[in-house]
Parts: sequence; structure tokens; C-alpha cells
Amino acid sequence: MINAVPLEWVLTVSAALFCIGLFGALSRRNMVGILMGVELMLNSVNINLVAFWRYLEPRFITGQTFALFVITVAAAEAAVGLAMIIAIYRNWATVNADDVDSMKG
Amino acid sequence: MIKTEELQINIGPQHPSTHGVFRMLVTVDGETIVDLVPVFGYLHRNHEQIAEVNTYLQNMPYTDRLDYFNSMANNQAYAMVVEKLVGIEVPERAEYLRVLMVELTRILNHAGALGFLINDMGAWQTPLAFGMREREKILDLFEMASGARMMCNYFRFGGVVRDLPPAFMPLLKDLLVALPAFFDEFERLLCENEILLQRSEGVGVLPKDLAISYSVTGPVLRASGIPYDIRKAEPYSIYDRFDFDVPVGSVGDVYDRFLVRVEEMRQSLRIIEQVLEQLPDAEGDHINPKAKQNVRPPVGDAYARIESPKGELGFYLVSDGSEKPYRYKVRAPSFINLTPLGDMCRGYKVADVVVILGSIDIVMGEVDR
Amino acid sequence: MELLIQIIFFLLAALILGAGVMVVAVRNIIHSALWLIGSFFGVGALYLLLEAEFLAVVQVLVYVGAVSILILFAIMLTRDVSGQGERLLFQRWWLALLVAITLFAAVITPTLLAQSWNVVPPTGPIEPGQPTGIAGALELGRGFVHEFLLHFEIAGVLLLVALIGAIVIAFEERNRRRKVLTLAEEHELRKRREQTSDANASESALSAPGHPISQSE
Amino acid sequence: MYDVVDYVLNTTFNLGAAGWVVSLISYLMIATVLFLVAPLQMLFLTYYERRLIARMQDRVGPNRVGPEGMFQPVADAVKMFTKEDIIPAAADKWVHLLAPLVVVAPTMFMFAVLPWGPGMTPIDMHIGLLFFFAVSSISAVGLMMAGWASYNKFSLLGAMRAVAQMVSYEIPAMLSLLAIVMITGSLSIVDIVQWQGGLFISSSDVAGVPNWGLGWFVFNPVGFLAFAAFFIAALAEGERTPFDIPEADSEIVAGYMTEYSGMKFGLFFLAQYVLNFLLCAITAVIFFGAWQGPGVNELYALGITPDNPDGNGWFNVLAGVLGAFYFLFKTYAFFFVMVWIRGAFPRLRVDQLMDFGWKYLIPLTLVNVFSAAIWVGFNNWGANEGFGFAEPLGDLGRWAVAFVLTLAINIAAYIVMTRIYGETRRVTFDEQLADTAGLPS
Amino acid sequence: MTIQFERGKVVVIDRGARKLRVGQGMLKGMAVVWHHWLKSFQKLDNFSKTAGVFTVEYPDERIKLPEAYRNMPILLYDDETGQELCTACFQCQRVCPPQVIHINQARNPETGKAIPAAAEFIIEYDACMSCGFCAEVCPFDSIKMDHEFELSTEDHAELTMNKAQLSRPVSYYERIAPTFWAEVKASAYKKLQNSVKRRVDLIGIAPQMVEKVKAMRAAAAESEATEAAPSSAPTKPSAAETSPATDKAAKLAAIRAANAAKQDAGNGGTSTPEAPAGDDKAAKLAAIRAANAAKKAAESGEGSASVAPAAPEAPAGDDKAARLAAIRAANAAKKAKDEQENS
Repeated sequence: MINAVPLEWVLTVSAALFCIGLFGALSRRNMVGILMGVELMLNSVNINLVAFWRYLEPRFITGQTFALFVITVAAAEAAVGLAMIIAIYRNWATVNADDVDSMKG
Repeated sequence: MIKTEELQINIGPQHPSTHGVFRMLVTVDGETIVDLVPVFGYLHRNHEQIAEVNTYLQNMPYTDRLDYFNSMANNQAYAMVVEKLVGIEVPERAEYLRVLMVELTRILNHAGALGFLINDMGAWQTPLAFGMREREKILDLFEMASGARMMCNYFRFGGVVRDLPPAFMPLLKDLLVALPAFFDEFERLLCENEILLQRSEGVGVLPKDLAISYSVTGPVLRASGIPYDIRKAEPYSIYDRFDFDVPVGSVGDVYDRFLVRVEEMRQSLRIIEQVLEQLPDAEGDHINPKAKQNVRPPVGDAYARIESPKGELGFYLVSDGSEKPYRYKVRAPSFINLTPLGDMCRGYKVADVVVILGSIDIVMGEVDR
Repeated sequence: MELLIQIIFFLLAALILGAGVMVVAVRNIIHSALWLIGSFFGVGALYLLLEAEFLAVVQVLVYVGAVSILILFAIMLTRDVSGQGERLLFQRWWLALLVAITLFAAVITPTLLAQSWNVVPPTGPIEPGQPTGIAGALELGRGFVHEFLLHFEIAGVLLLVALIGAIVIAFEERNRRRKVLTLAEEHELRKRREQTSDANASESALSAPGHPISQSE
Repeated sequence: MYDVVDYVLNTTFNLGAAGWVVSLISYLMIATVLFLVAPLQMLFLTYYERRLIARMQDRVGPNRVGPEGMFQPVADAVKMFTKEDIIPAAADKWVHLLAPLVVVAPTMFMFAVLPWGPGMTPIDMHIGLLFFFAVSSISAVGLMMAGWASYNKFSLLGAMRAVAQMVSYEIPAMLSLLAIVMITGSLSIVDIVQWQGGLFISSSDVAGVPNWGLGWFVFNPVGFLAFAAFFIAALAEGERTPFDIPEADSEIVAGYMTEYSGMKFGLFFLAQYVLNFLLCAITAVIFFGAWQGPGVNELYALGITPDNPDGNGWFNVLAGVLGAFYFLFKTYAFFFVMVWIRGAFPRLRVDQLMDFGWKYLIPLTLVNVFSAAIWVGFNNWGANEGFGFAEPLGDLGRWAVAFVLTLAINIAAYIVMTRIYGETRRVTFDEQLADTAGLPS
Repeated sequence: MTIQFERGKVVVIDRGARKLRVGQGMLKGMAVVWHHWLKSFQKLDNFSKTAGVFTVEYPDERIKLPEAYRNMPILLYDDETGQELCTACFQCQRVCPPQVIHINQARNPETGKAIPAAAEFIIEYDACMSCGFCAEVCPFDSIKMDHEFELSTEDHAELTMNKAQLSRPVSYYERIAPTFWAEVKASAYKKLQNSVKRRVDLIGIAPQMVEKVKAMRAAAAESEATEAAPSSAPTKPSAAETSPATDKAAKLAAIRAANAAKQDAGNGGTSTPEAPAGDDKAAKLAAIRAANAAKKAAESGEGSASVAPAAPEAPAGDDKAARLAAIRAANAAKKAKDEQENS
């Protein structure tokens, strides 16, 4: 792998995925859509971490550990985020982010 | 659960566990039932009107088709009402034969009903197969005596159509050995099963006084704690000559209905044993020889009821003096026991509906008539 | 061999990016979630290519097996999914696009041009106590109970907090939940109400006169 | 396999193929074989199940097509192939089409890590166990797709139930395996199988136990409780009675499969039976030593192994056949138990299923993880880890202490948990009414 | 709570509420199933057993049906003489609850008098409910319940059975229900002797026996003739020719009758049922009805110029029914004409 594919390629893929995710998170109205954009961004971060680990420090586990923590955080974030979406849906009967404009429940 | 919109689901008319063509229009909130409307009539055959253009005897085979699980009981109720209307005496041996057949019917009905109930709970046919095995044996006996397995048409006004064939008694005695073993095995298989307990305890509770006001009868009523059995309350035929107990439940849930039916099978067995002890030996006394079959009852009306396996089965006849009934009415236990279904299911889960329905034990042939 | 790996890499990159684009572009939110799963899967395969087997499996387990299912559940529990007749994006979506493209350019230019990433993995004499080869599940496990113990604990606490938080947020309070009374409960309530209003009328129908069964207690 | 292909290509035909070509070809061959094995398993299992359950119900079962009805599944498959493929008008066509594939594909992947015999594991991943369960969780997505795309209330309800069930029961399954993984210290399936040599006591726990291939995990308290919990979870994962709620025919017709017919339905069916086979197989692998059994190790030692490169190849074949026999025998025995349970029990309700998983099975498996820690402490740890006080007992003594301790803990946990759970479940009628006391009238 | 009845008591079912449940109930259930699995390698051949395979592998093995078994009604005829036991007394037709029995009484073609035999006897098997009343009421023990139950067919109309399809020899019934037949054998044959006396020619012979009986009679006649005198030999061929000749005549008569009926339709005569082509059952029923009407007209004899016998337009392709109807119509027409002339 490391002989066939240069690190730049992987990083490019990662950056592109990050920007796609960013666009999704910024532009979609549906809150679940926003959450999915965020998940894409987290994934691209993970690709970066694993790529750096593999190309630079394969004998140590720091990169993988970091990636694992990111996955943990992503899972937690998805759980809480989706719970919030459901709670919001219950109160406002909408999942569009721009319809939810009040701080009071 | 999350607040969701109410959803309407049609269970039936074509559905594996509606015991025929029966539809339940279920409104659910999540999995909880908010409302249930039983819709029936898909099997309506105009039974009562047909009966008014037939002669009294011609109606006998039609009663077989009411509750096709226990045609013998239907026959008995109908024979009783005509005998009452005309005033026909029934010989002693005939009465014993009738009781024997009806109690066998009760066992086969409960064996089948419990099997189907457990099937609705999701067991893959095993209890049903066991119940059907015993039912087959009883049906073999019926076939031997009456000529048909299900549509027996065995009863006539003033007795039964023919006496038992000689091969009948040995087989019945063999069966009486098997039946207690079958009941024990059935109890071991199911009565303490934790899954069955979870599915049936506290499900479909029908409180005592509501059971009375809904006018339900039979095992459903007894499971709610009312010791009402027509065989005891108004002993017809010769039921006052037998010792047997009336099992009642304490809560009125599906589990009680299950246990009451198991116990009723045992009591029926007791009655059959006593029948065999007391059975008079008079050959050819299976029917009153003076009883005419093409009866012309005097003007008047009569109601006769029996404790059929499903509850109080009554026939009401009005005679205008002709050879055909002027009015013919069936009080079908399945139909009346079905009326509280909608209320009984309310507040339980979707999966409980089929269990509660199974525990009522209906036959659509009798409900829709 | 190298060509094969390159082909696989490009296919995976196409899957990841293509599916990612579909995630943000598709109108039907369920389709969007399904494309997201495709993207996750591609990332998992990329991990395998990068020889991070454990991470690849965890990616499949957590993202495909859990997070995406969670998302699908959330979608189905919230609303009509077709998205017909509604605006898909915010009004100023072009702004977001601009930001994304700018960021991409800003990140990728130095990556590709300025910096030389031609890194050689550290070779040379391996010191005693230093790991050899590529770290796998075993080393990760060791790491979690030695070096990264605190981090590991914190991650656990985080998950616990998220678990409780999610339950608290999504939990509907008991009194707000709809309670459908069963027949028996309804009957009991009515009886109690009658009892309070009329203390005499509480006997069951059994003892009513005229009942067909003569009974002796 | 690699060696054989290498020999044929490079020595016999002298093609000079590169290493990766050889491994590609050998992997493809193995994959083809496994791909053919899966449908055959399904065909056999349907026949086996139908005959078995018929016998349990005093019936005969299918015995018309072929000798003793052997070709009944083939006839069924032909029927399935020739049936019309129906796509509901309101369905999401592509998702509807893809769903069965997404369900079937992971079950095929899972064959990759099954050990069929000594040295007969297609891929010896060092995270094989995790791979197995990670891949199995993918099929939940397929179920969700099927349920959603059918545009049918019953389908959607069934899919939701199926997915909730699969996700919930993955946790107790993983936790019960965690206990085993703690003892072996490896996620590799080959290591786990290797560990189970011995005679009722694993030779990895106590050195010097004769290796008859019978040191299975199920013979120690930790392993036994893990086995029980895992098997129950496997019933739920494989949607078997009493957890066959997603396709409860008496309630929601056929669950997520309601709107499928013909070959697509056949694929669901295939996936389900192959998954059942795999779950039985993995139970046999982890708790019953897979191919371990008397004679296999001895035969294998005489064959060509990394330790013994100049052994006789025929002994490899013999050991493989015997090992595969043991493995399949154990697997089918577990399938027998599945059928047996199907023959005996009704099914649970969906909320009871969730309660059982979350409130009973998960706590029980957590206790078991604790027991596993004790087991590992006594058997594997020494003075370094703080278990120096146990050293004077000797290997066997330490094993015995661990056995008694974990047995006591597990039995106590079982009884206490069952009692608590049973009490909470058995809401009597009076309590049910008492619950209404606070309700607004 | 125990309520004491006169005999027996009320028992409250024990729900086992205070039992410790740790899964033993499920294990018990599994033990039962295991027991059945083990026992399933034997056959359940005795009613006192509760385990063992109880499947009857139907096409290969069959249960011996009890004598009382009743499926569909059949008509009996005597093996040797071919005489049917049925005398067309209409008892069965009257008692049949679904009204599926249709009988046409035979008449002497010359005198027009009723003969105790059924000219046609039709039972609609598809609507029959197998109640067995017909067999019960039959005073001549002619109608009995068959044990044959493999009646399924692709064509609904095939289940409308005519006399030829219903007739079975007595020996057949004796085989399936020996004791039942033994009870009634003597009286049945006595009654048969009585009715045979009043039968003429081939009327009352079961259709499948007609040829045989004819041959037998011819043989008897021949032997008589050879005994008596060789001069009577030429009568033989004419006797043999009678049946096609009468057939032709009957057809002609039928056509004539039909025409007459058409002409008289406006005069308030019995309506002409127009059977759709290809509908066998309807055709047959129509034929019977028409014949009955004709019979009635003939019997009433009150200057029935207006009540012309009606013949159905027999559908093409239904020879049998058409011919039967034609014969009947022809007979009736002849009779009517005779009576008209007489009056």
C-alpha cells in the first residue's frame, strides 16, 4: 500500500470527503441530513489519522487510538444528536433546522 | 415510545390467525391498541332463513355446519328443542349415548382450541399436533358411530340414528387410557412454560361483573370466576346423574381460560367414565321407536339450551303447526363471546390480539351463521 | 501488484466520494442515509487497505452496524421521508458550497505542492521494549490498559454520559405518554369511583338474588 | 491452498506466477467452494428441520421427493426460481431490489473465518471473532431497506422489530464472547480453537492434562454461562423461536418479507438459514472446540505442518476429514437444539423480548465477565499481576479454586437474576390494578 | 371458595402463583418434545398410545373405513337380473335437505301407466351434504351411502350424476357394508320381487346392465326359439333393430314436440326453457323439468290444447341428455295427442 499509493492521494480523498461533509452540514435543511454531513466529516478525519499512522508511525498505536476515540465520539454524538432530533420533532413536529428558531421548548 | 400518529391495521379477513374469515380493524398507537372493531359476516350463509324453508328434520344436518368443530353438541341442542316442542320421550340408553358423544366433543374441541391458541402465541404446531392427534382418535370413533368425522348428523328426534357398532367400545376404552396421559403431557408441555406465562398472564382480563354484563358464557365466563355451567345450573338430559366439578378461574385472563379448558377436559373424561359404568344394555333402545322424524309440532314455541364446549348454545323455535319451523333462532356462543373482544384488547399490544382472540375460541361458522 | 492496489484505491476513493456526494445531493433522506452507509463501507475498506484491520472491523461494527441503523430509525420515527415538495437545502446553499470549495482548495494546495510527504518509515535498530512491525489489535489492547488508560476511561465515561443523555432527551415523561386503559383497569376505576360516591353498591353480581346457582360458602 | 496452487502453477507448469497471483487464485478457489457450500447448507438445513420437527410432532415430514424426501428442498428451490417476481407499485424499486442482496452478502462473508478442521481456516484473521460479528451486523441494514422499500405497514413493522432485536441481542452475544476472549487473550478463532485441547480441563489452563481435544469452554462455569447466554442471543439474532417475532406469522404476516416473492424471497430464506448455520457453527467453534475431538490432534501431528514440514500429506487429509466431521456434527447438533426449541415453545412478545435482552441477559453476561476475570486471575496470572498468593496451590489447585469460585458466582447470579426478573415480569392482576391508582380518573 | 353443587363442586384453578420459576417449566416442555422425538420411530397403532407417528400416508396406506361411513348416495341394482331396487317413490327427493335429488318416474310406453322404476335419477354431488337422510328413509333399501371419496374433478358439471353413474351392484354394497346389508337383505329382495312384477321390457334395468340383459334375454329367446320352431327366426333381427328405430322416431317426435311448444308458447303453455349450449347440468335439469311438465299435462288430460308439452332445445354436443329429453318429450307428446283425440 504505502509503496503503491502515495500519502497525498489518501489525504486528497480525505480532504474532499471533509468538504463534501461540510457542504452537507451547512446546506441541508433536514437535521438528520446535517448530522449525516457531520458523520462524513468525522470519517474523513479518521482517514487522515489512519493514513498518517500507517505512513509515518506504523509501529506505534497512537494514530489508531486517536481514530478509535473519534469513532467513540462520533457514536456518542450520533446518539445524542438523534435523541435531540426526536425530542425536537416531538415538540415542533418538524425536523427542518430553520423551523426550530425558539430556545423555549 | 415516541409519540406517533395512530395507525390503522387490518388484521384479516385473510390472516393466518383469525380462525376463518374474520377482520379486525385495529387502531394502534405504537404497538398499543387504542381501538379494535371486529368485522364479521364474511361467512354468512343465511342459516336461520334457510332453516325456515326446511322441515324440522332437514335442519339437523345444517346444525352440523354451525360450529363445525362440535357438530354433536349442536345436534343435541337442536334435537332437544324439537323434542321439547313436540313432546318426544328419549330412551335412557339414547340419553347416555348423547352425553357420551357430547363430552367427547368437548374434549376434542378444547384440545383443538388450546392447540390453536398456543399456535397463535407462536409455537410451531407442536401443541396443536398433539391436540389434533387425540382429536383424530375421537373423530375415528365418531365416524364409526355416525358415519362422518365432523358433520356427524348423529342425533334424531327421540334418540340417535343408530346404536354403537361392536368395535366402538374397545376403542373407546383404549382412548380412555390415552386421554389422561395426554392431559398430563399437555400440562407438562405448557402449563408451567415461562414464555406461555409471560404471554398469557394478565392479558385480556375480563372482570367478573363485566363478563356477566357482556353475557359471555362457557369457559370464558368460568375463567372470569363465575361458576356458571348449564349442566349444573339447569341439568338437562341426564347430567344430574354424574359427578363432576366446575373449574373456575380467579383472574379472567388468557391463562385462566387456558387452565379452565385443560381442567374441563379432565372433567369430561370423568363424565365419560361414569357413562360407561352406567350405560344401560338395552339393545335397540337407541331411539324412541314411536318418535316420528317428519314432525309436525303443535303451534307454540320452545327454547332449549345446552352447555356446548364454547358456551351456552340455545335454539329457539316457533311452530305454526306446519312441518316447517315458522321462526328459527340460534343463540351462538361464539358470536356472543366475541362481543367483548374489542374492549378486551384495548390497552394491550398488537401481538396480544391474536392470543386473546384465540382464548375466546370462536368458530366463524357459528359467528356468521 | 502495485497496479492492483492502485486500482483498488481508486475504486474505493470513487465509492467514498461518490457516495458522499449522493448523501448531500439526494432528495429522499432514506436514500441519503443508504448512500452514507456506502460511504462508511468504503472508508472501512480503505482502512483494510491501510492495514488497520481492527479499525476496519470497528468501522463496520460501529458505523454500519450501529450509527447508520440509528439514523435510519430516527428518520423513520420522525417524518415522511420522501422530501417531495420541500426545499432540500437552505436558501443560501451556494454560500456553503463556496466555503467548502475554498476550504478544499486551501487544504489541498499546500498538501500537494508545498510539502513533500515522501516519508520513509523509521527503520534502523529496534530498541528493546519497542514494538516491531505494524501495530495490531494486541498492541492496541495493551495500549489501552497501559499508556492510554486514562483516555480509555474517559471514552467510556463519554459513552455512558451520551447513553444517559440520549435517554433523558428522548424519554417522554410518564404523564405525557398516552396510557390506554385496559378493560379491567377501566372497570376498576369506575368501581372505585362508585364506591366513593355510594359505599353500598360495591358487591359483585354473584351474590345478586336470582342467580341460577345456589351457593354455600 | 496457497502451497498447492503455487506448486501447480510454478513447479508443474513452470509459469512463474507472482506471489500475489497465486494467492489471488487460491483465495478465489476457496471463496468459490465456500460460496457453493452455503446454499447446500441451506438446502440441507431446511430438509433437516422439517423432518426433525415433524418427528417431534408425531408426524413424518416430507418424504415424497426422492429417497426419504431428500430432494424436497431442491423441488422447493425450483418452485422458488420459477415464481413470478412481484414488485409492489408503491415500492422503492431499487432499494427493494438491493435489500435481499445486502442481507445475503454478509452471511457469505462470515464463512471466511470458520475453521473447518485443523489448518483448514480460510483466513486466519487475528480479529476473526470481531470480524464475524461486525459483518453479521450489516444485514440489519438490509432488513431495514426491505421493510422500508416494500411500502407496507406489516413490512415496516417487521423490519423495525427485526433490526431492534438484532441490535439489542448483539450486546449480550458480544459480552458473553468477551468472557471467552478474556480467557484466551486472543480474538483469533484459530487460537480459540487451539486453546480447547485437553480433557475436560483445558491443557492451556493446566499444563500436563492429556490432550484429547476435549478441553472445551463449556466445561468450565464461565464458559457454560457464556454458552447459555450466547446461544439464547444467537436464537434472537437468527430469528428463531422463541424470538421469531420479526416474522411472527400470527401477527404481522411475514414481517419484512411480506412483499417479496420468488427469488428475492428465496434470498431472504437463504440468508436466514445460512445465518442459522453460521450461528450454530460459531457456537460449536467457541464453546465446543470446533474440530477438536479425540484423534484429530494426533493425526494432524503426523501430517505436514509448519512444525513438521516432512510429514505425510495423507494424515492432513485424514485429520481434516475427522475434524470437519466433528465440526459439522456439533453444528448440526446445535441446529437440532434450535429445532427442538422451536418445537417446544411459543414466542415472546416484542416488549418482553427487549426486556429479556436488556434487563436479564446483559446483566447476567456482565456478571460472567467478572467471573472470567477471576478465572483468568487464578489460572493465568502470577506474582507479577498480584496473584502470587495462589502460586503454592499448583496448577490443578488453582484451577479448582477458580472453578469453585466462578461456579458459585454464576449459580448465585443466575438464581438471583432469574428471581428478580421473574418477579418484575409476573405482574399480578392486583398489582396491575394498583398501578392504576395514580391514574387520572 | 368452594361452592358445593349437588354432585361435584366448584374448583378454583391453581395458577401456581407462588412458585419459583427459574426455567424449569421450559425444560419440562422440552423433555416432553424429546420424548416424542424418541418415540416417533414407532407407529401409533393403538388408541391407548399417545406417542408415535400417527400420520397415515394416504395414497399408499388407507384407513379401513367403518361400515357406517357415508360419503355420497348411490343406487343399488341386483347383480344377476340388473333390476334396480329403486321404485321412484320420491321419498328421498322429499327428505333431501339441499334438494339435490331429481327423479323421473318410468312409464309404460304403451299404456302410459307409472312403473315402479326411475326413468332418470339425478343427484347433484357437488351440492350434496352427505347427511345420509336419503339412505335412511328409502323404504326399498335402494339408495345407500358410498365409501368412495375421491371424487375431485376439474369440471364442476361432472359432479351431476345420472342414473348410469349412480348405479352400483348389490354385491358392491355388500362388500363395503356387510352387516348393514345382511340386516335388510331379505326384505329388500322381497320388495324388489314385487316391483319387478310390475316392470315391463327393459325399464328398471340398470343402464350398465341393459346390453347384458338384452343379450341374456336374446339368448333365452333364441334357446326358446330353437326349442320351439325354426320359423320364428326372422323375429330376431327386428328385435335387435328396435332400439335404433325407436331412437329415430323419438328424435323426430322430439323435434315435432319442440316445434309445437314453440307455437304454443304464446298461448300460455308451459314455458320452454332455453338451455345455453354446453351447459350439461342445466340441460339435463331442463329436460327433466320439461318431461315432468309433459307428464303432468298428460296426466291431467283436461283437453290440453293450450298446455302443450315443452321440449327443451337441447344443446349441441350433449347427446345423452338430449336423447333422454327427446324420448320423454316424445312419450309425453304422444300421450297428450292420444288423450286429446280421446276427448
